[in-house]
Amino acid sequence: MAEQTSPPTAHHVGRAQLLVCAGTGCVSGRSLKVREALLEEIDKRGLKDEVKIVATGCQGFCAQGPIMIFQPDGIFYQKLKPEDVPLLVEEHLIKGRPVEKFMYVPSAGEPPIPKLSDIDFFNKQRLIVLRNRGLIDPEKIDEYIGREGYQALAKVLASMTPEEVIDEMTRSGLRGRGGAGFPTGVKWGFTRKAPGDDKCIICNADEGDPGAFMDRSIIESDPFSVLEGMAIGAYAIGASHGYVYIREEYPLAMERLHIAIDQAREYGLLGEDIFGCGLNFDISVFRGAGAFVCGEETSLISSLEGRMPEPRVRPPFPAQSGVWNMPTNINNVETWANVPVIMRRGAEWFSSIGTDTSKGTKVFSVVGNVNNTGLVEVPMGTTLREIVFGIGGGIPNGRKFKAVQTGGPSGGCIPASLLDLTIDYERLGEVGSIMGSGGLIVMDERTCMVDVARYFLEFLVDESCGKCTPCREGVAQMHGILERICAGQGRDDDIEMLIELAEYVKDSSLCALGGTAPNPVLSTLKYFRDEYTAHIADGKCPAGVCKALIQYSISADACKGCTKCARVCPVGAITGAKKQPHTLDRSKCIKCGACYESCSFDAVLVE
Amino acid sequence: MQDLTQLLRETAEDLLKRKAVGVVIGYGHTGSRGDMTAVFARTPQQVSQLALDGECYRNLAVYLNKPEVRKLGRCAIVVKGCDRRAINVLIRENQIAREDLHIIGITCEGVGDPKMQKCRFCTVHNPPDCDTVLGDPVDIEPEEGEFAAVEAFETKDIDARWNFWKEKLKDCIRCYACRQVCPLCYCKQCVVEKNIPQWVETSSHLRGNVMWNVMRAFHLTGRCIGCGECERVCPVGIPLGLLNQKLIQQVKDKFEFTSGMSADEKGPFSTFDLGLDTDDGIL
Amino acid sequence: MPTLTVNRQEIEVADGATVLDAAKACGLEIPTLCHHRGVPSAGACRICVVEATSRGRTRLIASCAYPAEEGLVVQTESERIKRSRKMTLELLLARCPESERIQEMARELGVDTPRFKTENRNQKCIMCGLCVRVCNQVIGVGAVCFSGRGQTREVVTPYKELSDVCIGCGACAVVCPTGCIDPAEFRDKLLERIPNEFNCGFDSRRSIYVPFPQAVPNKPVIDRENCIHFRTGGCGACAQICPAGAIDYEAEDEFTEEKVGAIVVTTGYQLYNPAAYEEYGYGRYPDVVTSLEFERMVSASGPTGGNVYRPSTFEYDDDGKIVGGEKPMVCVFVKCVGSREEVKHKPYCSNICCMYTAKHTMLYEHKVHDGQAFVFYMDVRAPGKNYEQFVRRVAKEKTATYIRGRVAKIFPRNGKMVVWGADTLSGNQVEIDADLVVLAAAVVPSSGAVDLAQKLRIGYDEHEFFNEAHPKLRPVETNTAGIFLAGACQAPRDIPETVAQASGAAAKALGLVVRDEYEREPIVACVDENTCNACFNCEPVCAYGAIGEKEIRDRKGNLVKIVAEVNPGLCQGCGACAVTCRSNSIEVEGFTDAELYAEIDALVP
Amino acid sequence: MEAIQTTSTADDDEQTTFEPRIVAFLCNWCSYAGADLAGTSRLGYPPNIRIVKLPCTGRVDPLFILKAFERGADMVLVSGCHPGDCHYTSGNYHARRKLPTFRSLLEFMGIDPRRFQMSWVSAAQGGKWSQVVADITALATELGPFEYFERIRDNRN
Repeated sequence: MAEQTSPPTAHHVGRAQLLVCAGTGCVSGRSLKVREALLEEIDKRGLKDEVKIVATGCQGFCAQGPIMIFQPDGIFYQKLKPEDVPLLVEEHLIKGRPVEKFMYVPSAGEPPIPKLSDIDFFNKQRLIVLRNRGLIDPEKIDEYIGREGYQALAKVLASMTPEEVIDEMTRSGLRGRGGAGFPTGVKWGFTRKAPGDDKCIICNADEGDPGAFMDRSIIESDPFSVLEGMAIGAYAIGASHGYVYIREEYPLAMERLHIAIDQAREYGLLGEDIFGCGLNFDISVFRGAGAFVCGEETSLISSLEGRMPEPRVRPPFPAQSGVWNMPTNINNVETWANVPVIMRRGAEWFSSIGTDTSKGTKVFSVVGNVNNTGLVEVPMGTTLREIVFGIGGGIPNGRKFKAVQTGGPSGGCIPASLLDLTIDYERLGEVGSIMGSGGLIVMDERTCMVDVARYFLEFLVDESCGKCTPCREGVAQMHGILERICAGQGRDDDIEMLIELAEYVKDSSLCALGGTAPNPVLSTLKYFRDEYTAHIADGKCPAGVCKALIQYSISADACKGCTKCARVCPVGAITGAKKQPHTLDRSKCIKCGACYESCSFDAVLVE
Repeated sequence: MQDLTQLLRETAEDLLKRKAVGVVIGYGHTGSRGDMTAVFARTPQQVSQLALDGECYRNLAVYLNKPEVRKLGRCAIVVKGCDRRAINVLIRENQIAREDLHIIGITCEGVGDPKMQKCRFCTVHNPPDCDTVLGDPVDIEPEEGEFAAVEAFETKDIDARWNFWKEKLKDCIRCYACRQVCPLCYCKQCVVEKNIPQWVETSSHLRGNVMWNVMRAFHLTGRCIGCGECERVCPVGIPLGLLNQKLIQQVKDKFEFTSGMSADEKGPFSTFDLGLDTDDGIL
Repeated sequence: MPTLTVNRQEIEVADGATVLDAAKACGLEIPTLCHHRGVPSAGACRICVVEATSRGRTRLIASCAYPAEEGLVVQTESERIKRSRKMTLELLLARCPESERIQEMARELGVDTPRFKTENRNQKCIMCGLCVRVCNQVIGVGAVCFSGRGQTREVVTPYKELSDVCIGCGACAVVCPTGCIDPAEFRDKLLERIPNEFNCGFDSRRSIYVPFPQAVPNKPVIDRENCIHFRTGGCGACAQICPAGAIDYEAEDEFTEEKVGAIVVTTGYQLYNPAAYEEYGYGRYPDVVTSLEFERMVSASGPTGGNVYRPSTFEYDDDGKIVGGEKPMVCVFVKCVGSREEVKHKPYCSNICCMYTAKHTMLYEHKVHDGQAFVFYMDVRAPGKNYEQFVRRVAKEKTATYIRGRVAKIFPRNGKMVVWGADTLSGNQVEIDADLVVLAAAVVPSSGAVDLAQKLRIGYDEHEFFNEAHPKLRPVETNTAGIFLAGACQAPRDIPETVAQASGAAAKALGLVVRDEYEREPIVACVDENTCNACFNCEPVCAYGAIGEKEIRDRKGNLVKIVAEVNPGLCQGCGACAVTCRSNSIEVEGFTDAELYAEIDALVP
Repeated sequence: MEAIQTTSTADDDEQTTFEPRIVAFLCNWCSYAGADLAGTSRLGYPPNIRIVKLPCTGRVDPLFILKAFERGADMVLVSGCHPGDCHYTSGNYHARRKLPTFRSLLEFMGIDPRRFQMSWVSAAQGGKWSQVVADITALATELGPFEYFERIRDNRN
């Protein structure tokens, strides 16, 4: 657990290093402005040679961005603004007194925790894929090499045969992090055995799930580990060319990838005769066509070939005939990032982590109604409770935990009752969800499960490629039914029809998108059937989300007349004098819920 | 002519010493009146007879075809530009093989004092494709048109021409010197010597002479390289070169052919070209 | 050759076969929609799902696309499959209520009204993608494709206009399972009609066709110009359908060289193009036809199946075949069109027109009972055996009215072809409103006759008919030994004369080749070895390559000299070598210098 | 020598008008057959033409032409197949190169080139043959006797 927090003292530069997070989340919070302010301030104060400022990749704690870590003390500063920089430099750098004002406060009333290693969000995680996050500058290969980068590739090329590499991967028990969980070693074996002399490997960075950003952060903070992993894979499989299929919507990650590739080529770690050991392997970046279906292997291949992304019947599997009929091995970003560590530390060490069937760690992007939104890497077998409450810091605004949705549109919802479920491929499958790429959406009591199912189906109706009847027509019909339910026109045979359609789509669809599309509906029906019957029979939405079924009102005695809600209401439906109980005109009310959110006296009622 | 005599003798001596050739055919002042004649140096000692100067008129190629020279085996021969072209025609007509010759080319500014007419429009001052070349390359522009004489003659009208030739051909004594000196007249039995049937009357009256001179000139069409020896040796001074030049002009204009330029060219009368040939003057 | 079990029945199938093929091999029927034998399968509509168990897992797979793997266990009938197919059909019915095919298939599986809200779109397209796949992967043109995805996915041509790469082959209309592509959409692009040459372009043919019923060999040929495979590299439907696998696209024409003893030239004739008579309007008006076109119409195997119609009223079916037309009630036959006309056309009489025009009037009367025929003639020439009696019968049975006179002009006027001509017997003008005009055009040699003549070195006259050696004494031979003539290529003649001449030519040719020795003219060149200078000027001049080298050796065998030598078998005695030899060492027997000298001497005393 | 210019020599026919003697070398396959056709078609042509049959115009040697002039011919005609029609493929191609060159040599020596005529007449051109003969006979009459050699015959020069 310790190795990731204190940086190796070997190349200690100056007396202090300020590691400013330059992940997309923090950058949108103007972290680069903070960095510029720091540079200015330090220049002004003449501390230029004493203090080094490093822009790092995503630190993982996105909720608290922009983040800066003050080394060597390991102090964690959060929510910094450019204006705070002078005070911070003055206090901490000059006078040597950490500034409590910018420290992390677990929850109201508790004392701030200065050291990063003491914050639960960090010390409960086990970083393998994210080992270099926040510690190296993603645009400098030397810093990656400084942290034992490319030693695995050197070891592999110098002393191991491709068969040994594949054997090592198989023994490590690493399984595909894209969601299906197919054993990586076995997959490499298939591609290697497939006839054909020129083969290729692909890094699937399409990451179409809404709310998932693990792959983006991995590439943004440590692109080199992916390249090294792919080089090792190429050597093992005998591939001469590699593609990174990356989403058009990840410009920063794409830029960092290109920089990493150029530097790797410069250092002879990519391209002709890598390490002088005769391995010719080069990587080109392919910008994704922006469709969720491109995450599916054969659609990705069609898109790579410049054709319309739609899945192909298997077999033949990509391992036999993929891109332009070359044997192709496709793995997720996280899978490739694991490879160098496995090769360096060996299969025994890796298989010691995680459960008996799912080895190693999994990166989750914890979002939704949770305090510590961010990137979490935990060993397989960690319980949901640990992630949501241990690391996630529980539910904000004192609300009650209701469910967690894993696996994105192909996954399912897991109710509070299963909070102690240990995370691995089989357990999640049993409860009707899937591991998926790692999106983990925490939902509190104010989330309507029927609406969640409707949302995911709406997403799938847009994203279905439309090639096969079950997915194109079945999902659309299911979505039609759910729309009716949420609009209050549910019929009593709807649930039975939903189940029949769901089974049919799951059973007959051509590809995984269709095969897993009904999971959100099936899992919500399985655990929250009462909410469905509430919507259909009573025409009520217990969580107060479905607009057609709820009514807003203001309770006269609770209302203190602070006029906050009146000011917030977009359509002016709330009237009342100061200090007097306010009234809500339901004919005007568009049920946006702004008054409910703003009222701090719970005077706004939703039935 | 630059003084190449010494250079020639050394080359000849070297060739004979090495037994590369059986004989060196060159020029030398060994004529009875001291004039320039052909020299056949077979031993290194005889090399001293060789000499080169402005009087090297003869075309030594005529000796290549003689059986006596053939018996001496491979031979070296001193050639001017015009003689070199004659050798090309002989090779093309399978009379000699290029490998049996060691060609010593001499760059020539023109022979004879005043310069012979052929040298005034010569374009081969530097003989091509020789085994050894003596003298630095010569660059002299032709002084007059190749067919100046022909065009001058053709200004006469038809009767004037006949009268000119009648007078000239009347003198022909049928000594056949022109045939003996021409390297390309190597036929074992010339058409003149056939008497069954006697196409060409042997007596030297006008009729016989016309037939002989016309057929001699016509049999050289597309072969004669204009070395001018026939005209030089004619005892009665008939302008045979004029006839030859007329035919060279016809072959050049109508068939775009110049004789002796390469050893594998095809003569104008043994080929045809549907693009070039026309039906002018045919009803 | 994988073996698998289908419904507990072991079956071995060829490599590359699918589960559907295996099922069909077992005689099991599996419904399909987006599958077609000639198109790569996509497994899109999912109607053909069956249960397949491999590596311990049973799941529904699309039998049309799933390859038959070794040891696969397939079940084509089960409750699960039935449920899936019913739901698929119910969903498709909800999408395309009007499609008869889907309604029919749904009824078979017991689905009549869909439980789902019917989409308001009433089109029949079930998005099976067959049309897109056939156009892109089979025909190789790519005129139609998918655009959009999910519910907004549709089959379109670029900008929804008629694509300009579409070659109108109609393959998409053929493969569409629900028939929602109407060929009318690309009517004007309908594969440009390939005129059937043998039927004078009246009807059309495909690009793989048997040229004409009595063709020898009676086998189809591929017209590379129009065949889609050679135009776009796609299609290949004929190769797939041909049971004998006889179609090889890579086959090239080969030139085979034969050493033959004799050649009989029988290149026949063609009709003179009457368009040269501007005033008759042939080529401008469809109802003015040549006698050959009329002959094709009356022929039972012809384009109109023997019926005589006015070409301007032909009715075609989609395949370009003629299915109907208006019968011509008045038909005018015009003889000597191009024959017996020195000034502009052919001065000779074409020999056969009088007889076949008489035959045509009888045929016309037989095909159009109450029709009326007129014949414009200069003379009726019926010289053959029973010919005159035949023509007399025409007059007796009044199948046609013979008008002695030439036709001046033919032009259309309100739907009829007006024929202006003269009647020299009565001396007045004649005007006939005809429905059909048949021109008895002159007989001319087939095109390319001159090239052939020059290649074979045989003579031809100014009308390009080949020259016989002698009109009276050697009519079937040519001046060139070993080459014989027969039929209309030598002069216009009818079938009896042609057959007689052909028998003669055959006999002559046989006479030549059966004997092992062969007499020939003694005119051969020979070389005087004493005077030959071996300059070989003669060798390039000889057109027959008859001159070679000969080595003269003395008794001890060493080489004395090389001289020229003439091969008497090849030498034709032209004498060109004798002239180029300056020393006259080569002479031609029969035209030696001595003989010619004597002739010249004698001629001018 | 001028004295005998007007009278023709003894062995000519006796009328005063000059009858040219024309020697014609005809190729056996085309011009000879053409001449034969002219005859079978009853087309007349002047009798001055005296025909020597040769297998091909390729066989015509300049020796024949000069010998004909020597013997007293006033004009020589060489006629054969049209180029491309030659029975021996290329005979007339060689003739078409050799004979016009020979004619330019004669012209150079002062012999009127019109005295040596060439023509292509095919086996079917009976009409053309008679026309050609008529034309060259008229020309020969106009050119008058060819005395160059005649003068030599009696060796008085």
